[in-house]
Amino acid sequence: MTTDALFNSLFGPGRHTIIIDGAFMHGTAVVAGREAVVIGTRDHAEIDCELALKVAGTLLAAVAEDGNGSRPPRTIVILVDTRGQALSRHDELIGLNGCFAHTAGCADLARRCGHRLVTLVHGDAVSGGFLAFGLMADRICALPHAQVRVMDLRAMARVTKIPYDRLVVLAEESPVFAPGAENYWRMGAVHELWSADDDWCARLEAAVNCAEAGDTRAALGLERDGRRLASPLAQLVAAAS
Amino acid sequence: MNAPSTPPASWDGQKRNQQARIERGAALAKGREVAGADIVRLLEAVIEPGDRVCIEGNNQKQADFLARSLVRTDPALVRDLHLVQSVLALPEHVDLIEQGQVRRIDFSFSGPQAGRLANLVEQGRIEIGAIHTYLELFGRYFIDLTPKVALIAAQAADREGNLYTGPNTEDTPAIVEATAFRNGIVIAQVNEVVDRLPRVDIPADWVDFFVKAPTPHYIEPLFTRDPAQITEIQILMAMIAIKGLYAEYGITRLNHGIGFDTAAIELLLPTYAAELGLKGKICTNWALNPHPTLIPAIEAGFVHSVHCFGSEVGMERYIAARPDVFFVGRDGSLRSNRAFSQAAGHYACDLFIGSTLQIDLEGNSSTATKGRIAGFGGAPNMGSDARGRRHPSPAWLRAGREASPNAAMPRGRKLVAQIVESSREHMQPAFVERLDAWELAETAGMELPPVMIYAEDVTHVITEEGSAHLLRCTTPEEREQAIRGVAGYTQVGLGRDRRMVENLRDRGIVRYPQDLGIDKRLATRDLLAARNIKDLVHASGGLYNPPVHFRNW
Amino acid sequence: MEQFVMTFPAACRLAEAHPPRLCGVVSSGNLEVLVESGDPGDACRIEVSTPATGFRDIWAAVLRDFVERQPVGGLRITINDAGATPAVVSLRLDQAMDTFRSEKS
Amino acid sequence: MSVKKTSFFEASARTRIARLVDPGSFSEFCPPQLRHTSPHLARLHAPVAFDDGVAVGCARLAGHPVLIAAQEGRFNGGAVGEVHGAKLAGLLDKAVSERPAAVLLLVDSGGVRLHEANAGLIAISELMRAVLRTQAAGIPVFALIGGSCGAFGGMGIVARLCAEVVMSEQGRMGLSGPEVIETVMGVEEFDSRDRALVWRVTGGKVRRALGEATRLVEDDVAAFRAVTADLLAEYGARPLKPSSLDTLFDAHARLTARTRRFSAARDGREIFAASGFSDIDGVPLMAVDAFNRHLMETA
Repeated sequence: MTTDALFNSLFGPGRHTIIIDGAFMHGTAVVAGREAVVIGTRDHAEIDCELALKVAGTLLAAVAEDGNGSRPPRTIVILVDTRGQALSRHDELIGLNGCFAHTAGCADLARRCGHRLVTLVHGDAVSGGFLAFGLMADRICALPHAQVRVMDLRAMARVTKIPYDRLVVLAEESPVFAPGAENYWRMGAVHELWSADDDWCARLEAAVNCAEAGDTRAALGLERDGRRLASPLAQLVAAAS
Repeated sequence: MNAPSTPPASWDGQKRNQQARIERGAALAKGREVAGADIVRLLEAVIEPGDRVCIEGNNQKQADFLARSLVRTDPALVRDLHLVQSVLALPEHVDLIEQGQVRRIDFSFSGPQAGRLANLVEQGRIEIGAIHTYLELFGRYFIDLTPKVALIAAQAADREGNLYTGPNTEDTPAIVEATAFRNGIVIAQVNEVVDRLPRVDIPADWVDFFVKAPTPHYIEPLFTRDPAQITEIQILMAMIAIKGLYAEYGITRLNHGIGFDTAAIELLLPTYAAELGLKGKICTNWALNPHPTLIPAIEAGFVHSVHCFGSEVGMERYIAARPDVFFVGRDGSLRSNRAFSQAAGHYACDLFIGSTLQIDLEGNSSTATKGRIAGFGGAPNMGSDARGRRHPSPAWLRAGREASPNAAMPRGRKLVAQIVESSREHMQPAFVERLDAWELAETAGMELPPVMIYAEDVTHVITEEGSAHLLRCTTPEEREQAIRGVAGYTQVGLGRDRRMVENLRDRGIVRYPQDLGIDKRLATRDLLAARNIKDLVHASGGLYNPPVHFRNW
Repeated sequence: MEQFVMTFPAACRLAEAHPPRLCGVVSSGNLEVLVESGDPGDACRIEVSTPATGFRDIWAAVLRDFVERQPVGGLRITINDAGATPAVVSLRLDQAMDTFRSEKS
Repeated sequence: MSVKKTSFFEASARTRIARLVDPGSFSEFCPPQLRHTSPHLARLHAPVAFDDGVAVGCARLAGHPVLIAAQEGRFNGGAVGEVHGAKLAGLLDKAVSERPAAVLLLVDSGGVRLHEANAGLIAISELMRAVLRTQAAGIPVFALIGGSCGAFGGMGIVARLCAEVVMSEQGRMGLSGPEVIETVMGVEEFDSRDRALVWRVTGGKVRRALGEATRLVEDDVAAFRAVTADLLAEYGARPLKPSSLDTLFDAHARLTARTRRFSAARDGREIFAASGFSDIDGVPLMAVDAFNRHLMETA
């Protein structure tokens, strides 16, 4: 799907003004009858320091624009397509983790300032690149063909020295390590799985309306039976004396 | 060979052949200097089919550029070679065999290429003449395995071709001496060509050609052991060795094998041994590579002298600053020499102690494993009784008395200790009924199983359970039970005759830490004089410059 | 992974009660040992989980010696092993007992 | 001989906690005898640990009440799985309700545990939000980094979300480990065996010089304790203010300027040079005191 077709499906034709800057995208669109801020990446972007800072800067600008009380804080739609963090010595040296932390902090500030954050995974969502801002949203939706993962099974087999065939079998039984948006849905980190037949405008509107600021992913994972331990254990620790 | 019934037609055929080779090579050289781009053609010009070739390299420095160049020669011209060299360590050495350019090899050690070599032998693609110890191979260079062409490595050459080997002289003098004086061709790769050398290690008229290598010759920091990886078990074994062996015999002249077990001993000298009042009484004179883990003992004044087989990466400045301890040239850098140090280790040391992989019920010890032809290196030279030795020392005499208390003719005895944890990870036993060496010998068609140290030479076995003083045993049964008595929870250990072992304990043949007055709970890393590589740097006053992959700062 | 439980008669026991203690780390060639007061009685129950299969007799020998030299009556000991040598197992077991005894409940 | 220090690098997670906090003050939540092990590791026939590689609890440090967590780098590289992550998240939840003086995270982790990669990634995302939530509530979180695994992967992000990052020189912090970069991009990009380079890119000194770490201490648990006590006193006197648009704009300007300034840098030498060190090659061997003094004087 082309980027423009994606925008049209999500927001409706002519209802978006989004600037494409290489792998980075930013602009506005109409969601649920109101202007929303759109920030995202495309082309399986590798997130490096520069790109992370662009995202952070856009988040801060949105917070600043709505911060004078002239209008209610706008929804921020985050479009995710990342193959992960940039793998380079330069980015490591100048603190890629610090840039990601900063970006996450900006997303969190937006939330605290009353913005709702909705992530739409429209391509890949891989480990560090996903952590930096996509996973920071209040509600996360995976479009059809979205690839959510840390590592593919063959690479995992190499690193863990567990035979690939065995991993394939075990992946059928448990959502805990194998790639796939479905697995993340079962574990509570993807709230919605969209299909090609859905009316994406309507689904986005619904997603915005039910986005809530608290982190309920562990509870959701328990409810969907994909992550049985996280919620009860966290509660056990929180209640310990 | 039978003596010919008539004199040969000439007495200088080899000499004339040498001359012809030099002339063919000279066409590609400027004086003795060959350009890097011409080296493959030079090798093709001077090497003849069937030549015995030595590619210098031991476990440290390697004539790697010449090895790479030899691999690039035309197999139609350079073929049927007989490699005679210390180690088969570089992939290029084995590439040469795979390319069909080598017919036969005689060597000592193959380390990282052991698996590939075993494959080639099984496929019948290479004949192995023999696997030697270093001294044997060096010996045969002067008897029946003299190289026709020696490809060697040096730090620098001057314009005439004098060579400076720097701290890593290692095998160079032995190889060059044999080749140059027996009608052979000596070709050196050097890291740099200079107007004036710091010192001359090999004179120019022993060298036929030299080439500046595009990159400095590779040197493996083989003897660097990071103290951070030393375990409490190794510390306990080191305590047993120091108190039960070094102190008991007053061992002053010794060699340590490679590994963490002996590194632990080195690091306990300034702490545990010093507390026992052993400074000046043990470990004063060494045949040893410059182990970084020896720095604290040197700084503590334990060590009077160290002669080295080779150098060790990063130790150069430290050695240069300690000329009273090391053998240092007038240029200030170490002079190592493997052949002399091996001879010293064999004849002039009272103790060899080293690790191993397997020990059998008699005490034969081997590092051979199935599917790998690894060879020996120098350990057997040091780890064997020097039966030709005549000069006495207290430790040697005492060991001799213990070994043969009733001998009519008094003799001394070299102390040879094997130090090993009784099991490795995942319960793999170090003590076995039958060495894997037997199976390897069968599959590789070897005439002898590759035994590193023969039972008759082993005087002590030290494990975490205790020490077995084999030389005090009077019967083979006692010897077996003494070994079983320290073999821990291996099947060999579990199969001990408990009563007999207790009896051996009463006689001081098997001794456990409590028998030696060692509190096992004190065996902690707090005893190490240095706990990591950075501590070693600080101990050296900043003179030790460890290789980058040993740093964590 | 192989898992088994061994129960040894152990008449010698500690005089006082102690809180549970963990000693060691599950890392390559190492193990963790959890010592807890178990049922009253003259036995010591030891549960082992190890990646090295087929060495139960060696474990039995190591644990038997441990039970003989330490006052482990009535204790429950659980081991998560990651390929430790018998020497390391013995050492950690003794260390675990030392730390267990050092703290009173 | 001087009093033996306790190397933070060598110590286990539990020893670090025991020597860091006031003696005897640590009380563990979900202690090992409850056996909250990872079912996912067990299913893959990998060894499990009774604490799943992290100890969490409450303690006092110089009298201040703290919540504390220590990852065990030697168990699966301190990697975060479902149980491990939930214990950390629960601790931060507790911080919001109990309001200790600070939460101390003794990070020693390569990031996500691959055996349960999805659970690990989600747990780290939850941790990121939990740290932000805790600090938004005015409770500072300190990351203490000095173990063999450093703070990598998602834990490198978590560490940098913390109000303070205390490192030893042996500590490392980053996102992708050097081995990963070498495997994917080649040895020319990052030679992971060149450990001096690894430390010049990710180690405590370069992180401190760059401002990514807020304190650099000796590899001694007592040194970590002393600086943590100082920080607790500082935050006691001047409580943490939640980040605001102004503070994040400032941070953004600093990061942007830094990224431009070092737009081509690939080696910590360049950072050290920019920090005014004259003997660049000597920086790794500089004593921590001298290093800190230099940074103070040139600041």
